[in-house]
This record gives sequence, C-alpha cells and structure tokens, in this order.
Amino acid sequence: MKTLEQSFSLHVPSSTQNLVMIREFIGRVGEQAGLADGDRNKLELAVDEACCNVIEHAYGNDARKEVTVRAHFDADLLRISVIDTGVGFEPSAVEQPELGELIRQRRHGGLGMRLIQKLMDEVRYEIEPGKKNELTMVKRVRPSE
Amino acid sequence: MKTLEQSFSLHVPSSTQNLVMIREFIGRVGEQAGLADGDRNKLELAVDEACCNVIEHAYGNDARKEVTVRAHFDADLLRISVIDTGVGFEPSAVEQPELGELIRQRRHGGLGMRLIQKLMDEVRYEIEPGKKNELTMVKRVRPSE
Amino acid sequence: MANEFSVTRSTEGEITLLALEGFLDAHTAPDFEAAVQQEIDAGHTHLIVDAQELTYISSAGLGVFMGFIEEVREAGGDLKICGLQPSVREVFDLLGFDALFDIEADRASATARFSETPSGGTS
Amino acid sequence: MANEFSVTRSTEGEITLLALEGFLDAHTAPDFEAAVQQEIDAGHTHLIVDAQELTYISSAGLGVFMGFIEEVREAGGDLKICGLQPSVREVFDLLGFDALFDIEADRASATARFSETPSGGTS
Ligand SMILES: Nc1ncnc2c1ncn2[C@@H]1O[C@H](COP(=O)(O)OP(=O)(O)O)[C@@H](O)[C@H]1O
Ligand SMILES: Nc1ncnc2c1ncn2[C@@H]1O[C@H](COP(=O)(O)OP(=O)(O)O)[C@@H](O)[C@H]1O
Repeated sequence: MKTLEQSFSLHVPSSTQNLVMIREFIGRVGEQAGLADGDRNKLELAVDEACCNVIEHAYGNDARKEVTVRAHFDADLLRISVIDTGVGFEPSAVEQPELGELIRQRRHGGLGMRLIQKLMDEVRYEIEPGKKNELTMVKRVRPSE
Repeated sequence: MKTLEQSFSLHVPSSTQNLVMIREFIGRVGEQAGLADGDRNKLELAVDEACCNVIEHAYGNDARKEVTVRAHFDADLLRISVIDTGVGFEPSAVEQPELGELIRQRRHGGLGMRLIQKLMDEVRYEIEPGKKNELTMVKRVRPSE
Repeated sequence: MANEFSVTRSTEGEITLLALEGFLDAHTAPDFEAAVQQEIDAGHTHLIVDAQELTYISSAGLGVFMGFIEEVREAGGDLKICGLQPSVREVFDLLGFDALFDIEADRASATARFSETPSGGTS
Repeated sequence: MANEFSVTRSTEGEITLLALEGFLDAHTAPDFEAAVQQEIDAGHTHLIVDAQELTYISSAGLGVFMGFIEEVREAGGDLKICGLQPSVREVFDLLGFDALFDIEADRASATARFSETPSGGTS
C-alpha cells in the first residue's frame, strides 16, 4: 500500500519503564510499513531485547542516559537501529551457551542476542565505545523470492 | 512518584496517519509524568491539534516533511513542544470567530487553536518561518495552590 | 490502522442512524464526512449520529458536524448527536456545541426529538 | 503503567498456581521473580504458571523460568507452564524451552502431570 520511504525516530530515557512506549512505537511503524501481525510481534520483541541490552549493559541502568530508536522503511525493507553512547562491547566475543547449559548455571539471562538473530532477517553491530554503538536490524516487508 | 527530570522526543513524517502514534507516545509520557486520566486525555488532544495544524498548515500535507514532538517533565510541570520548519504564521493575527459564526459560514474547522488554549495551562508560539516554528504547551502535574 | 474508525448506517423510518466506532481524528474524519455527504446527496436530512462506541474526537471530527448542520436544518432536517461517552462529551461542551446542537442521551430520545421539533434542535 | 502485569496466586493441594496477566518484560520480570522466590522460600516447589492471560514475554521473563527450574527440580518439584497463547508460545519454542520445560495445554493437564511424574517434566 505504501511505497513512499518513511523515517521515524524516538528518544527516551534509558529505563525499562519506557519499553512499553518503545514497543508501541515500533508496532505502529511496523503497521505502517505493512508488516503482518506475526512479523510485527517479532519486530517489537527484537527491538525490546535490543533496548534492554542498552539499558542494562551499555548504560548500567543509568536512567539519565538516552536510548535512540530509528526506523526507516520503503516498500521492501524495514530497518531499525538502536543507538547508544555507552560502554560498547565486542559482539563476536560474546559466548552463547545452549539453553540447557544456561539452566545448569542457573543463569537468569543470556538469550537476548540470539533471540534478536532469530527474529530479524539481518542483524549488524557497529561499535565505537562511548561514542556511538549502533545495532541495525532489518526485516523484509515482502517475502523475497 | 517520579521526581527525576525526564526528556522524550518523537520524529515522524508529516501525515495524519501518524496521529495515533503521536497520541500513544504523549499518553505514555503523561502517564509517566503522573497525570490523572482526565488530564492525559486533554494532553493527547492538545498535541493532536497542534500536530494537525503543522501537518495541514505549516507543511501543506507534504508527507516528506517531519514533525517533532518533544516532552520534558519534572515533579511539577510537563512541557510539550511541537516543532516544524514550515511556513509559519502570526498566531495573534488569527481570527477566532464564535462557534455560531463558524457554523453560519459552514466552516469545517477553526477550532484547533482555541481547543489547545482550553486544554493546557500555558501555550506559547515562537515562530521563525522556514527555520523553526515551535508551539510550547505546559500542563501542571499537581494542581498549584 | 484499518479498523480504528468505522461508520455503520441503518434507517428507522425517515431517520438515518450513523453509528460511529473508534476514534475520529483528522485521519478518519474524511470517512465520516463522506458518509454524511452521501446521506445529504440522497436527500436524507433526518440524521442521528450515535457515538456510543466513539472513544476519541478531535476538532477535525467536530468540523464535520459544524460543516453540515446549517445545510441539513435548512432542508428541514437535523443532525442530532447521542450516546456521547463522558470524555468525548467534554470536548463538545468545551467548545460550546451543547448550545448549538441537539445532543441527546440515547437513540430513543434523539428519535423522539424528531417528532417534537421536526426542523431541528435548540437553534 | 500500574496494572499492565500481575501475578495471582492460588493453591490446590500441594500445588501452587501462579496466574500471569499482561506483559512480562524487563520492567515487570522482577515482580514475577519475587513471586516465585517467595514460593521457594516457603518450601513450595510444585509450581504451575498459568499464562492464559499473558499477552507478551521477552527474554527477561523467560529468564525467571530458567533461573529457578534447577532449584525447584532438585527439591523434588517442578515449574510447569500452561495456557500459553500462540504468540507467546512461539517465543518459548524459538529458544528451545519446549525441550527442557514441561509445557501443558491447561491447568488440568499440568496438575495431572504432577501425579504422573512428581519430580519434574521432560528433563
Ligand atoms: N548493547 C550492549 N552493550 C554492552 N554489552 C552488551 C550489549 N548487548 C549485549 N551485551 C553483552 O552481551 C551479553 C549477552 O547479551 P544477551 O544475549 O542479550 O543476554 P543478557 O542481556 O540476558 O545477558 C550481555 O550479558 C552483555 O555482556
Ligand atoms: N502550525 C501552523 N502553521 C501555520 N499556520 C497555522 C498553524 N496553526 C494554525 N495556523 C493558522 O491558524 C488558523 C486557525 O487554526 P485552528 O484554530 O487550529 O483551526 P483550523 O486548523 O481548523 O483552521 C489556521 O487555519 C491556519 O491559518
């Protein structure tokens, strides 16, 4: 229905209180991009996970910091970036033990990054610690064949 | 409950399609600022009216343009700005005929600015045509006495 | 955003009922405007808008009521409003619609008003 | 955001039922975590989480299940899950929870499973 390119962005304090607002925002963007309900749920979850990681790890739960979510879409692709200016990290160095192993270690987390990978079509990190850390996630609007 | 100062902002294409997103955003901000339900409804309506005016008048329904909504609150005050870079206007020169007169003229509009005035505690326009036109609206979080 | 506003039409004798649902803002007002215009084009001027399921209205929605009321009344009809939820009613009242429009509690009383005062309201 | 997540507790014999409602994300997960911890502290290890009214879960919510399951099973109990809505179930399955947790259709079957296999699930 929409073929016009469109851009949106949202800036909120780095607090889990704002996850609802972020999900609503992304849900509306997904709707306008023409995503089906199922894909919209996946998008909301992936962005939630990305923002949680920023809030917890990049900013260590300091609510004076700011999380930026940018969205851009055309008829084919929806691209979301989650941006912080926090500590940064080396994504390829993060170990991702299997669920059974996490459970044996009684870990309460460690699933976020793999979930983002499973939910989105493309995932890319660009890290410049303290300057700009950007996680870009792409979802195809129409199945490519 | 919250005394921390908090800032939020949202940037969306200048289209009435995005009014739902803007109202949801502002509703969540109002919630976090601690506004009662009735005040939150008023806030959503005032910001909707301000954004409609930007979409229609400042940008002449050109969806390639962008509307910015900023929010800032502390324990006492919630301040919302709606910002455009469109044509601008002279707010004090806008005539506001009574409702009966608008009806006799079969006008379909002309109520937005007065509605904003009635809904908010303070309203201020800063106009620099083509550069930055900003409508700032204030709502008191606690009744001042 | 497909289903966030709808107008459902029904008739009762010479009266046309337009039941609104969802939110009436600058994006959805054109749908409502078209629905009212269609009635007028068809010569139907005894109109009741039932707003029981309407959860939100902005001035763009109010503009539809403003823009048509004179025409409908001149044609011997009226555009009556009923079923307003309190938060929506508040917006009508804030702008003085209560003094110029016939706003009734429900369909029954709006319908009854057409037999009392055939050519419209409190104006 | 007051009422967007809740845990309601009830008991049935030695089984504790925790009914979740709303969304379970990083903001609300601590409430759920505290509710489970309280049961464990009280020596209750036959737990069923009824997710029928749960509309959303993120990994922070899943983390609560992960973090407690070993402890509960070692104590001779289990943390069974039932009533998952399809969109929520999908997240559990995507991460392999279906292989390691006892996920049942409803309370009745989850309860029945406790009599079959008292010390837990498919692990
Ligand atoms: N935005 C980020 N900034 C800094 N570190 C991160 C970020 N995202 C992830 N990490 C690191 O990667 C690890 C794995 O993340 P994830 O898979 O989401 O699980 P969890 O957040 O539950 O630990 C985190 O524990 C953290 O060390
Ligand atoms: N943001 C704006 N930019 C340019 N002109 C504006 C703006 N807001 C209001 N106006 C002018 O003021 C007039 C009155 O606005 P308003 O009371 O909201 O009624 P309406 O928008 O229905 O005409 C508009 O018709 C327009 O000429």
